[in-house]
This record gives sequence, structure tokens and C-alpha cells, in this order.
Amino acid sequence: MSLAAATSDPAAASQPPLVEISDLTVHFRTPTRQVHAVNGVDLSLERGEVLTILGESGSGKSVTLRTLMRLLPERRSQISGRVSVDGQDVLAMSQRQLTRFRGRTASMIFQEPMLAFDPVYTIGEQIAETVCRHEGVSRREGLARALELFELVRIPSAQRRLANYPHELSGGMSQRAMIALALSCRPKLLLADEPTTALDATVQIQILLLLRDLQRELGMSVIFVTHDMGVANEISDRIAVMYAGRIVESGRVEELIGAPQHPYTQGLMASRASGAQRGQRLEAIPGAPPDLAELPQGCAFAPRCPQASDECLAAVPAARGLSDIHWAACCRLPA
Amino acid sequence: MPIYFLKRVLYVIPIALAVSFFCFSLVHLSPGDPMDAVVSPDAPSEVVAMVQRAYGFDRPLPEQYGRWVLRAVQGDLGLSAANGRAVTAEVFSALKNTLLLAFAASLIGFTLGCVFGTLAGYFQGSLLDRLVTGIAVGGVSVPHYWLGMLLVIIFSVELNWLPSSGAGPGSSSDWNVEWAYLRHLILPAVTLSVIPMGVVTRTVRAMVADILAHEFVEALRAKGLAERQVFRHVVKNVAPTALAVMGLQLGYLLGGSILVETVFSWPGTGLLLNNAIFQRDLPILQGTILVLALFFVMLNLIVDLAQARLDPRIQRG
Amino acid sequence: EQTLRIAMTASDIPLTTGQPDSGFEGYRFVGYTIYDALINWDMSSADEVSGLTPGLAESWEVDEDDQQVWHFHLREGVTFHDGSDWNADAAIWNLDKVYDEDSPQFDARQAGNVRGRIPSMDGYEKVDDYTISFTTSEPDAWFPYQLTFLLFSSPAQWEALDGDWDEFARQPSGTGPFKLTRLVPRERAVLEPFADYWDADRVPQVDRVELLPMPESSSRTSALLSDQVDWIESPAADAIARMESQGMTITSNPYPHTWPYQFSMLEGSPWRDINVRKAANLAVDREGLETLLGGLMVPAVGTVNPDHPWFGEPEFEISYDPDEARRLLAESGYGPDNPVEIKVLISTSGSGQMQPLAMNEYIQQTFSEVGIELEFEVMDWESLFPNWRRGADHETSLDAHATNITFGWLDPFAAFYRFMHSSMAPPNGFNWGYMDDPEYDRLLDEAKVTFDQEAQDALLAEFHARMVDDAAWLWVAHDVGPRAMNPRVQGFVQAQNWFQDLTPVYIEE
Amino acid sequence: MSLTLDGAQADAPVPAPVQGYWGAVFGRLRRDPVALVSGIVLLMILLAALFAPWLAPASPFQTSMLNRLQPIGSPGYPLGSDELGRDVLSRLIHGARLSLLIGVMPVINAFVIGSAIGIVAGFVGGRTNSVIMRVIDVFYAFPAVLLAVALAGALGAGLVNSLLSLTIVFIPPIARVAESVTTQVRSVDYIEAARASGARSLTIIRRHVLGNVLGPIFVYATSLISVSMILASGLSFLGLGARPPMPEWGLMLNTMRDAIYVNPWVAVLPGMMIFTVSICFNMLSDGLRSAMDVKL
Amino acid sequence: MNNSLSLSRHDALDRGGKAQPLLRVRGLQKHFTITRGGMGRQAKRVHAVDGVDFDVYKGETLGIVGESGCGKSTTARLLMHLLAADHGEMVFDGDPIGQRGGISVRGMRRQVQMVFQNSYASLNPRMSVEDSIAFGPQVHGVNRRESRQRARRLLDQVGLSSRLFAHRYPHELSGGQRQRVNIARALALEPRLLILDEAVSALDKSVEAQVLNLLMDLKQEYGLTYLFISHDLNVVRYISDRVMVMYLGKVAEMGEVEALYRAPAHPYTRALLSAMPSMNPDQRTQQAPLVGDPPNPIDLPPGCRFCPRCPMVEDACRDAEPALEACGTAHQVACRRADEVMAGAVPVKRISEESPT
Ligand SMILES: Nc1ncnc2c1ncn2[C@@H]1O[C@H](COP(=O)(O)OP(=O)(O)OP(=O)(O)O)[C@@H](O)[C@H]1O
Ligand SMILES: Nc1ncnc2c1ncn2[C@@H]1O[C@H](COP(=O)(O)OP(=O)(O)OP(=O)(O)O)[C@@H](O)[C@H]1O
Ligand SMILES: [Mg+2]
Ligand SMILES: [Mg+2]
Repeated sequence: MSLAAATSDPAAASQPPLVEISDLTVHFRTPTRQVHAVNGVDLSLERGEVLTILGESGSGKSVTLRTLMRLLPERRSQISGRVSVDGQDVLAMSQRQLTRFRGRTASMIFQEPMLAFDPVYTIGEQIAETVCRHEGVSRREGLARALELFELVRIPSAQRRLANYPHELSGGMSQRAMIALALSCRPKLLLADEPTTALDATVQIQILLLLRDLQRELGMSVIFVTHDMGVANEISDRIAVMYAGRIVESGRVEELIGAPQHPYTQGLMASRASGAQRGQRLEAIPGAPPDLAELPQGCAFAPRCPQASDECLAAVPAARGLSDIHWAACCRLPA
Repeated sequence: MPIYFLKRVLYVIPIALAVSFFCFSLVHLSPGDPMDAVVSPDAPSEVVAMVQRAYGFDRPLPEQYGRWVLRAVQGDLGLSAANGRAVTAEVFSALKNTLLLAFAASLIGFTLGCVFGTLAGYFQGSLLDRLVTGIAVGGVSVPHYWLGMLLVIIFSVELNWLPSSGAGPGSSSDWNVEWAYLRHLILPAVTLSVIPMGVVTRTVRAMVADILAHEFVEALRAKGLAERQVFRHVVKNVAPTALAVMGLQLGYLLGGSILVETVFSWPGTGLLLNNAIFQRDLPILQGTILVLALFFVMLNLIVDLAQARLDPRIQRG
Repeated sequence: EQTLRIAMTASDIPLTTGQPDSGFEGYRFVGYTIYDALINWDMSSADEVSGLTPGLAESWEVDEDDQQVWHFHLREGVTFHDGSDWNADAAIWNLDKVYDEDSPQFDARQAGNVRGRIPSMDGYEKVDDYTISFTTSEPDAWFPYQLTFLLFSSPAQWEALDGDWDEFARQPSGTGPFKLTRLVPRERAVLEPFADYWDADRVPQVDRVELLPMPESSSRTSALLSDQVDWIESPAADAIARMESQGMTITSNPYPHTWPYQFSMLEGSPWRDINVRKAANLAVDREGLETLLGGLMVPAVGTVNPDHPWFGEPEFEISYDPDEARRLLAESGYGPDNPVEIKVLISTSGSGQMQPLAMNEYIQQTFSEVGIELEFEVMDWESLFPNWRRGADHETSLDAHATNITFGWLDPFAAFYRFMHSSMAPPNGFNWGYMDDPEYDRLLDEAKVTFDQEAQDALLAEFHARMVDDAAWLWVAHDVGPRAMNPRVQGFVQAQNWFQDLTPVYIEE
Repeated sequence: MSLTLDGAQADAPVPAPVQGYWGAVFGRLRRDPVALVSGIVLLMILLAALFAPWLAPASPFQTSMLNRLQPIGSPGYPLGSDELGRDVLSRLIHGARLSLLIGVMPVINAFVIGSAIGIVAGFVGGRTNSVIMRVIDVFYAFPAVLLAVALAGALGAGLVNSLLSLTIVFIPPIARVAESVTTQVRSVDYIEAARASGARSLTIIRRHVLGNVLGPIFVYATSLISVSMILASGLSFLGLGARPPMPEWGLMLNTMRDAIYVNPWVAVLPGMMIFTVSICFNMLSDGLRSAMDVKL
Repeated sequence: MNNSLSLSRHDALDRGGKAQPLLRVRGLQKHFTITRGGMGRQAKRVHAVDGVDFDVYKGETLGIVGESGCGKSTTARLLMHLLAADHGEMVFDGDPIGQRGGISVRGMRRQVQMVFQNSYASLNPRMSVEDSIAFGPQVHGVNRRESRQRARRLLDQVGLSSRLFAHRYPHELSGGQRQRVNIARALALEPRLLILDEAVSALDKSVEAQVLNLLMDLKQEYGLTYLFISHDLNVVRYISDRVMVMYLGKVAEMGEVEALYRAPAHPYTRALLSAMPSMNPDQRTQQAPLVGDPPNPIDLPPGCRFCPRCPMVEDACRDAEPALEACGTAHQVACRRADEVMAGAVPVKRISEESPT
């Protein structure tokens, strides 16, 4: 089955995908139990493509993203599968290679920008530091670059802001700064972990638009994580829906939002509150997500699924393609 | 910034006054007659009265306090009841020795504490961590006067390598950096260093572990920084708290060396205080406690100000 | 260069302005070294109890007509360390220093330290340049003993230092064989020989004496063993074996010191019964105690030793005789079921107290074997000592029946009078237990005005014998003033005295 | 979902209650080997103290001049004898009573008084809080050891005075912790919710504040016990605490100091005990802290 | 089937009939002083709630929306008298609250209850679920047994089997379950008005829908009145009858939900609505309706406080604060140019004003 994605840039289509993840599993050992955070994820990302991973809390979105940078605590996590970015095998990299890879080939934007900055260094220093690290330039040049970047992400009074400490910036401002930091070495892959969830609606849209513009301008590939359908719709070319550590459905935005196939995706769409259903009961998905330490046999969504049958409990359903790039992992669908 | 500084500095005044009141009333809590220290018990009563007049012990307490504070502000803490010497000079010459000891102990304790704490914090949960944590708990749990005795037994009594008492072959005013003097410093300084070692280790370990768990450390790694550079960030984050703890520890050493000084007959404030207590030498008792407490208050002030300078998050408005 | 380093038991350098504090140790190390009295102690012999010897006075006599007037003929040709002359003016200046509160040189500390030691002093005046006379408040044959405590400092030096006694303490000037060259409070005093000392026989042999305060006996011990000092006072008894095994010299000699229980004679005190008092004296195994102290004591069978002229011939022979003690107690109606219950004030430590806890517990043990139950009120020395003058009926005495304070007795006043004469009841003196015996008073009064030495000794012997027969106290031990020294220290003669002479000591290289 | 109210169901018997908070804490504590061992050692010492008269082979006061300073392992003196020939083992066992008492009591007292002060200050807040905390600040101007020694020295030596002075030493830190914990808890939503349900302050303190505040204060207080043990024995060591001939470890250490030339290893035993108790309390406290620290 | 009891209680308590607002708020104001000044400097004041008027009608759901820091929670806490208001009058069903002749605060709290955003922090971690719910009734004199029974009943009612959950502690529950417990706790006192401060914001979408359903059901069953605070415009639209939009401590606009969503009269409301991510892939948002972050309410600009971000600002706006005025039936707005806004004439502020790219 082909999981290749269409991109807006036909020239890129000939190149191999930038990111290829196959059969990724991540387990965490805690003192009392073992958490199966990611359970066999296959994913690829073309150059210049924006992919959104959509899923509820605890579905393994952040873990997948962190695995791409090998940021998980080495001692407590067990990773298997294959992860390659720009032709490099991430899981096999040495520490030295990793530090060169991180921030340069791939870089990351975090959910809480306030927490992602070192509170005792100025923003400018932190950006300059990255630049110096990867491009071997002087601190002065690093700061000059930081200024350019600040202007790029449209931070007003950029010069003054550079000298601010993280706690002196507002939420939207620090997220912009975070983006500037992530872009400082022109990465090929940008990972964004719910970068707008903590922001107000009016700020969120600004950041989304900014990211969209920058992605287009710089031709980056982006993996964007969110649990908000609307956000996913605004930003992405393609959406992958994640549930209990697996991708259950993936497809182009229009396809997925217009005609969701997996019962979970459908449930999510249906349970969205909006003016339309005023006064009616929402079609909520019953129950709660499974405990990742004790995953049910077969389809993890089966216990909550209104259409579940015995077949669903037997084995993890395989992906079934619906179009060239739209597929869902549900037994109910024709193979 | 200046406002914060000014406020913090001005806050020292009421504290200092309260401290002086406490010191003064402290000795008047005590049963017994302050005169006992001045005149030998076989002195006839007219002699006692005579000396009482000479020392001003016959005046009402508020007046004594007022005079005492007024003179204290001018640097005059009165005369020792036991030997008639000026308390200020006595206390400061002793304080000099205590400072020497405290600095030596801090040097040992803080260095070890920082190294141990950082290692343990970085390798949290490892065997090394458990070992270091064990040492640190031992450090804060050991009765240091006993450790001092133990060291004396081993290094002075049994091995006869190091002297067990005093500050050196000459008097402490001749002190200089010479082996003859340094060897006297070793045992007391090591003894005194275990508690700050333990405390600093524990603090630094907790801080390092805490900082490493922050998201920004992950972000630093995600930027591609090498572990060495990440470490620099950790240090800068840990530094304000670690410095504050060390400052306080230094203060505790000044006040807390009394037991160790007694064990090693180190001519510092602790020994002075101990003797003053047993001789019921109230002026010395008052004076020493006052000077130590004020020193501690100043140290706290410095630590606070330094912390405010180091940590951009502290309100400066 | 020969340096003699001495570890003292004091916690500080005693006062060096003239009249030292820190009790007799102060006189021992910074009193009779730097200064002289009119009459000095003769500390040259180890074999007999030290007597008096002319000091800054060459001779003295009581006035033939008035027994309350004494004439002293001062030694000529004596100079202070600063070179100024010793004469009657200097003497009177020194007397004003402690007696005349209006004189510019009056020093409350020195006055406090010495006035209590010269209770009979009533007046003084200059007769001529080298003669002064004293008036006593009553006829007192023991006055010369008292004058040994009055030391003379240099008026010229005091003037030179602008009348500052604090400064004088750092740069004192006396007439003694040593002069002080360095004083670091609480740490060290350095003495060097005074080459022009008037008694050529007592010019010091060593070049320097360093005095170091070390109140902890274990510190002193380890200082000696690690060669930080050459001489320590009162080594820890337990460490003596070890010191000896490392070749240290232990010197000791009995001296006028007594370790007693002073009884309360107040209503309700069991001691009012002579049988109990005698039984107590017979119940203590003094030899066992001697073993406990590593031999560093002499059993006491009276306030003074049996070979002392004041001992007399008591009939009651004090020894260890538990059977007799039990018999005496039974006679008074006490027995195993009805023990004598006695409470004693004791201290944890203190000057001259030897090893109070160990010794008292030992006594407690031997007492219980005959049926005397001891209960202790343990206080620190600093509380016990002031209580002495407050008496058995004072609240700080906690209803105790005895107090355990040791003392030195250089003269009859210190040995007997202050404890036994009824006029010395608190707060006048140390008659803690309110002893009131007309016969005691009579003998003591008479001795006090008997200026003939032998007649006086006879009276005192009679008194002492009576006291022993009365079992007026419980006598337990005499201290022997142990000292430990590095074998290099030579020439030291341990006098039977609280004070010792450092001048003949030398260091063998 | 059903909105019907099934009366029968509401009254139905309930399954065994899920273990409570403290149950969970002790469950975790039991799985912490270090804390477990420390707890057992402390328990043994406590039992030894309680049953000292039955456990001790000899009287702690029985002196014997002939058997002074016997080395460890001498016949009749398993841990040697002290400077008065008393059996060191018996004195150590009996000493546990006094040493534990003077070490633990001040912290208990201070816990009661300090928590009360701190909780009231924290809950009432505002000016009352500032006044109380400023007074507490004054005590913070003294390092603990200095304060303890100064107070004990001024009040005069003795057990009661040393207990008193240590209590005074520990009240300010406990009050401070109590205040800050209470201030934190006070602003948490569930207190607001309780107020919103119309409960009065005392009820809120009793039902909501105490349960959440006492735990952390308690843990902090347990960590002070080790300090208190060292200080209390230290005061005795200086001669400001227990008086001879009472068996107390600090005092024993003091009186046996002169024996270090004869019998060093007997002389250090009391210190060993102080150390053991102190380290056990510390480890237990650490264990307790991490057992309570688990994010719920 | 005995909830008629509650309903009848409500009827019994109903004073002024349907027409009288259940809650009437006038001139509500709360300024926080940040004590940083001292030494003669003017202490800074946070204008958290700055003169707010509104009514809550019986049986309706009033939604409050606004950006972070605009004073939503402060308003809720003022209503509960968890904070003392600086100014303002609150009348509950005709009775002034906390005044003589009115209803006591305690009495009001029996009829008004609140559900907090943080489902975990608002439950005492040391209390079992049952005890937490029973606490309120106990405070008001219901005995232990009865209050526990009531707690069980409520648990079942919010969809948690009392058999399984009564003895659990908060940490043993999921976020959705905890929020149900919070709702049960608030209902235990049988209130007439329930204030829901971001009660569903922290929940996952699938769980949020469950809780919203529950809230709708409960409202119907008990004839409750809701004050529903949220920043999620979709949710507010779904659940509310009327909406109040707040900006920096003031009411910007208030009205019937559909009318307001369809034709917002305040430029801020309009911006807020157009900032919602679109759900249509073909109509993605092209331009951010507002620039910059919401300012903090410390240093307020003179005049209309939306001026600095307003795309339609004119000089007059900076002179005086616009009052809340009617603009259609049951629709009020505080904007001088409301008519133009309603007509759809809202230019979008250029991003370039902020900084050059
Ligand atoms: N370091 C770790 N140790 C143990 N468990 C972990 C660790 N990191 C993540 N997990 C667990 O893995 C699961 C997936 O977590 P992840 O952070 O990927 O979720 P998510 O989809 O990002 O959710 P959210 O929307 O809340 O961010 C969760 O149950 C989480 O508890
Ligand atoms: N106790 C307080 N002291 C000082 N300022 C406060 C206090 N409580 C709230 N504020 C300030 O008042 C303003 C309004 O706060 P409020 O919590 O009501 O906002 P909100 O609309 O609920 O925001 P959010 O959506 O973030 O919950 C904010 O700027 C806040 O910082
Ligand atoms: Mg996540
Ligand atoms: Mg809020």
C-alpha cells in the first residue's frame, strides 16, 4: 500500500520522503508498570509538506514527535522500528551526530513556550547560542541573526525584545520567539507540538498564519501536533489521526474532514459542539481512552466503538486505503 | 532594582534592633547574678557592691539596655565581666579565627557538595547517585562534635599526624599560610565541613535533577546543544539557589562552630561563647551573640541581594 | 633558645595587672612570676610544707605596744621591670590601687580579686622611704599570710600608659623574676626572664615561658603527647599510664588542699548526730579511692596532714572501718531498713575539685554499704561556688545537708577560721553549715592573737584535734597537684604548695 | 446516560473502600528498602528505650572502680565500661530514653506550636500574617546552633531548659513552613469550593486545610528530628543539657572524652548511637517525603 | 424518580416569578492592588473587573466569553462572594445579597454554586468523592447519613456508579470523571444558579461532549440556570441562550446567541469570531483579524479600551469610554461604531503596522 503523499510542489515528488517512520513502537518503563505509548506507527512526510497529527490527550502524539529527535529519556524508554529523516537513521545516530542533526536538520516548537526557554538567559542569547553552535559564527553574528529572525516572525521592537528574559514576554510573543529559535538554522523539518493550544483564539490564528507563511517561504516540511480539528484544518496538507499510540486514519485534509472513515474520527467530528446542534444532544463518544499500560486486544477503539464486532477484538486492523493517500485502520472498511 | 535593594537593606534595621533586644533580654532571663563572674565568691559584700557600681549592674534594666545599645552602635560592647577586657576586641579577634575556620570548612564542604550534588543530579537513580546521596545524608546526620573526636582519635591519638587542638604553634594573631598553622586547621575544618557538604550536595542534587526535568532542557537538547553547553545552562539556573544555600551555610558555620571549636579548642567565637556561658560572663555572651547574629543578618542580606542580581526572575520593581 | 610551654587549666590568661584572677592558678603563673609580694612563699623545697620568706619586705614585726599595728621594712635596691624604683611610695600607691576608690589608680578588678583575701586590713601608711606600717581591724597573728596575696605593680609604667589598666595588662611591669613580653588574650602569654631580678638565686634558667590556657584535660593531654607543650597541669588521671608509657614525667606532691564534705548543722540535718558524722568518716574506703585516682591523692584524716604542726593528737582515728560505722549508726537507731538519708551538693568539675563525679559516686557506693544513702544535687562549678557563701539555708542549697567544695589552706584563717568560727556564718564567711561551737571560737580567737609561732601552732593543733574528734566534717582526700612533663623539662622542684617556682626549670636539649 | 435515580442502587452495599491517602503513603514507604530499614532500626532503639530496665544487662548507675574503662568485649562488659566502671551497654540502652526524649520532644512541641502559629497566620493572611512572620524573622537572624546554645546558656544548664531552648529553636522554621504550605493550600480551588458551599472558616480549616497541610509540615518536622538529636546531645556534650550521672549519649560522650587515650573505641560509642538515630530519622524522613511526593 | 422534590423546592423558592431576573448585577468592580509600589510610588492596580452590569434570567444559560485575563473568573468569584467586590450591587431573585433586608451570603450560596476549571485542584485530594460531595449539605446541617445518601444519588445521576466511585479519591479518577464529581458536588446543595467557570475547557473533545450533554440534561431535569464561562466560542454557542463578551474587565457586547454570532456589533466580537479556525479546508483564514496579544489590564488606555487593537478606531474613541447601549432587541454593545460593524464594514488591521517583514 502506498502511503506517499501529494505535495503542492510537483518537483519535490520525485525526491524520497523527508521523514520515514516505520513500525515505530515506544514503551516506557516506570517503577510500577510499562506504558505502551506508541504501538506501531508508520508515517512518511514529503518535502514541503505539512502533516498534522491529530489526537486526544495521551494518544502518543508528543512521544512520536520526540522520537523523531531522539529526545526521550534514553534509560527509561524502549524504542523499536525505523526512523529516518533526510536519509539519516535517527535511531542509530551517535551523540555527536545527534547534536548536529537537532536544531539543524530538524527543530522543534513546544507547547508552552514559556517553559521551553531557559528562564535565566535572555531570548537573544538563547537564539544566538543555537546559531553559534551550528554555524560556528561569533556571538555578535549570532545576535545579528537573532534580530533578523525576530523580524521574520514579526516581533515588534525586535531589538529591545532580544534583551528580554522569557518571563517578560507575553504568550504570543514568546511563541513567536520560539518559532524564531526553531528556524534559526533553516531546518528542513519543523516539529510543532501543540504550539497554539495555550494561546488565546486571536493569538492562535496569528501564529497559525505565521507558521503557514513561513513554511511556504522557507519550503520546510512540518509535522504539527494538535487535538483541535479546526487548527488542523487551518494548517495542514494532510492529517493523521492518532488513537492509543496508533494512527487510525490518515488522509488529505479535505478527504479526512469531508468524509472521515474511521469511527473514531467520525465520533470526534460529530461530538464537536457548534451552533448547528443547539439544543440537541451531542453525539459524544462514550467511555474514555484506554489505559496505555493495559491496551485491549485488537482495535484499541473497539470498546468505545458503536459499530464494533468480534472481528475488531481479534487483531489490530490493518490500514485500508480509500484513495491513494487516504486510509483508515478499521475492520469495517473494505480491504 | 534600587528600590528592591533599598527596601531589603532598610529591613535590616528593625531586625537588628529586635536582635539586640533579644540578646540583651536573653542574659537577663538567666538565673543567678551577673556579679558571680566578676568577683570571686569569697569577696565580702562591700567589694561586691563596689564592683557592681563599677560595672553598672546596679541600674534599672531599661537603662542598662539603652546604654548598651547606644554604646553598641558606637562599637563598644562593654567590658568582659570575667577579665575586664573590651568585649568588642575580644569578639572580633575571636571572630577572625572563626571566619578562618568557617571559610576553610566552606571551601571543602562547598566544593565537595557542588561536585557530588551535580554528579548525583545528573545521574539520578544510578549507583553513583545512591552512593553520593548516602554520603550526603551521613554528612547532615553526623554529630560533628563526635566526628571531631573520632578524627582526633585516629589522626592525633593513634597516628599522631595532626595536632588536636589550638590554632597553631604561635597565637592566632601570628597566623599565616604555613604548614605549622595549616596542620592545625585541617581537622577542625574537615569536621566542620561535613554538614555544609551534606546540605549543599542535597540541594544541588535536587536542584540539578529539578532543572533537568524542566522542559527547557529538552528544548536545549532539541536545539542541538552539546551536553557541555546544556550543563552551562543548568549551572546558571542552579547557581542562585545554590549560592543562597551556601551563603546560609556559611552563616550557620559561624554560629554553629561552637561545638567543633570546643572539641578542638579553636580560639574562635564558639569557644569564647562556651567559656562565657560557664563563667557567666554576660557582657561577652551578649556581645558575641549580637555580633554573630548581626553578621548572619548581613550575610543573609548579601545572599538575597546576590540572588536578586543573579536571577532575572526575582522582582526588581 | 629554651622555651618552656605550659598548658594551664584556666580557660583564659589570668589577669596580669597585678592581682590575678582565676584563683591560685592565676597567682601561680602570672602572679608570683611577674610580681612579688611583701612576703613571698618559699617554694624551694619539695620535702616540707612551704613557709613564708621575705619578699619585697626584708623584715617585719608587730608593734610592741599595739598588736594591731605592723611595721614592714622594704627591700632596697629593687627595681621594676621598667627600671623604676621600688620604695614606700610605690607600695602605698599599690595599696591605694585596691583600697582607695577615689585614687586615680583604683582598679575595681584588682580590688575585687584581693580585698577578700586580706580581711584584717584596716589601714596603711608610709613611715619613711623604705618603711610602711599597716593597721589591722583586730589583732591578727595571721596577717603576714594574707599579705602574700598583695602584689605590687609599677606606678611608673601605669603613668607611662596613661593610666589605662587594660593597656597595663598587656605591658605589665612588676618586680618578679619574669616579665611579660606578649599577651594574646585567651591564647597565650609569653614570659621572659628579668635579668635584674633582686634575688640572684631566682633568675630564670629558661629563655621563654609560654602559658597556654587549655581547660579541657583531654586537650592538654594530647597537646603534651603531640609535643605542642612541655608541661601540663592536672593531666587526666586516666591518661597518666599512657603518658608514662610515652616517657612523660609525672610529678606530684601533696599540698595544702582538702577534699571534704562540709556539713550542715541546721535543724533536721542528720549530721547533728556525732555518730552519723563519725560513721561517715569511717565508711569511706580512701585507699580504694586512691586506686581510682591512679594514686594521685593522699587520704585525708583531718583538714591538715598528720605530719603537719597543726594536726594535733586527735583520739578519733579516721580509717576505713565499716563495721564500726554500722555500729555507730545502729547506736543512733539507723540500720539497713532505716538508712541515713543525706543530700549533698556536688559539682561536675571545678578548680581543685579533682574528679568530683567519680569520687562522689565512689563515696556513695561505700556509704550505702554501711547504710548511708547519698543523694546528689549536681550543679556546675559556677553555681556551686557562689552557694558556698550563701549557706545551707539558702534556696540555692536545695535543702542539702552537705556541700562538697574543696579548698586550699595556706594559713589558719583559710584552713579553719573562715569555716569554723561562728562569726563566719553566711554571708560573712564560708561557715556554710552554721557551725557554732564556743570552744572552737575560743581556740581560734586565741590563736589569732598569739603572735608567737609555736604557741599559735599549739593552739591550732588543739583546735584541729578537737575538730577531728568531733568529726566536724567528712575528710576524704588531699590533692597532690599532678603535672605531666616532657622529660626534657628539668630542674623542677614541686613544692608542697599551690604555687610553684618556675625559675629553676631548664630544658635539656 | 441515565438520569433516573435508582434508590435500591444508592443504598446497595459498597465494595471495600479504596485505600486512603495515608494507606497509600505507607504502602509506598514499605516498598522503600532504605526507609524500611531505618524505620526498623529506630523501632528497635525505641523498644530498647522503653524496655531498658529489662533489656539492660546491668544497672546504668552501678559504678565499679576496679573495672573502669574496660575495653569492648570484656567479660561482663560487652561494650566495655566507662570512666566510673559503669556498663556502657546498659548506659547506652538507658541513654536511649533521655536522648530520644530530648531529641524528639522539642520537635513534637515545636510541631504543635509552630503548626498552630503557621496555619493560623497562613489562613488568616493579611496583616496578622505579616506581624507573626516578622517576629519569626527575628529568630531567623540566629543560626540554629547559636540560638540553642545561647538560650540554653542563658537559661542555665539542665534538661528542662535545653528542651525549652530547642523547642524555641524549632518553632520558627516549622511555623514558616506551615505558613507557606497553608498559604498555598488556602488559594487552591477546593478551599474556594468549600467556602462557596457556605462553610465557616473553622470547618474549612478542620476538614480541608489540616489534612492537606499537616502532611508536609509533618515531613518537614521529621527532618528536623535528626538536627534536634544532634543539637540536644550537643548541648549535653557542652554540659548544658542532661546532668551527670544520668545516662544520655551526648553527656556520655563528654564524660568519656578523657578516656580516648585509654579506650578510644568505647568513648565513641555514644556518638555512634546519636549518629545512627540521626541518620535513620533522616532516611525515614526522606523516604516519607518521596512517598508523599508522588503526584496523585 | 423523586426529583420532583428538587423542582418543587425551586418553585417554593421562586420569588418574583419568571420575569424577575434570577441574578441582577450592577456596576460590579474589582481592582487588585499589586503591592509593589510603596515608598511614595503609586501602587499598580489591575482593573480585573471594571463596572460590569448584566442580568441572568431564570432558566437561561448566559455564556461569558473573552480572552485570557479579561476578568471572567474574577466575575464568577465576585458573584460567589469568594472575593469582596470594590463596588457593585448584586441582587438574587429580588434580594440584595449580603445587605440588611436582603439575602445573606450563606443563604445565597445555598442557591448559587460553582464548578471550577481545574477539576483536580477543586477537589480535596484527601477526601473521598463521596465525602467531597456530602460536605456541602453537612455544612448546612444535613446529617452525615443523609448527606452521604444524597452524594451517592448525585453520583449516579452524573453518570458515575456510586458503587464504584463513592470511595475513590480524586487521583483515582480521570479528568472527565473528576469534572462530573465537581458538578455533583455543586448540585448537592440543590442550587438554582450554577456558575461554570471553564468547566469543560480542560477536557478532551470526546469527553467534553459527554460533559456538555450531562450539563444539558441536568439543566432540564432541575430547571437550573447556568452562567457558563468559556473561551471556546463553539461551545458557548452550543450551550448558551445569551452571550456576554468581555474585554479587559468590561462588557463589550451582550445579546441573544444566534443574533450575536450572526451579526456581531462590536469589532472585538467580530474579530474573536473570525479568529476561530475554520472547519472548511477550502475557506481557510487568510488574515488574522487582530494583531498582538490582549494587553494586560494594568495600564489601561484612555477612552475605549479596545482602541489600541481596534481596526475601526477613530479619534473620538480615545476620548470617552462608550457605554453599553441597546442595538436591537435584547442586544447591547459598547461601541460608538456598532452600526457600521453590524453592517459588516470592518477593515482588517494591517499586519505591516506591527513590523516590517
Ligand atoms: N517519559 C515518559 N515516561 C513514562 N510515560 C510517558 C513518558 N512520556 C510520555 N509518557 C506517556 O505516554 C503516553 C503518551 O504521551 P504523549 O505525551 O505522547 O501524549 P500526547 O498525545 O502528546 O498527549 P497531550 O495532548 O496531552 O500532549 C501518555 O500516557 C504519557 O503518560
Ligand atoms: N488575586 C489577584 N491579584 C491580582 N491580580 C489578579 C488576581 N486575580 C486575578 N487577577 C488579574 O485580574 C485579571 C482578570 O483575571 P481573571 O482570572 O478574572 O481572568 P479570566 O478572564 O478568568 O482569564 P482566564 O481565561 O485566563 O481564566 C487578570 O489580569 C489577572 O491577572
Ligand atoms: Mg503532548
Ligand atoms: Mg479564568
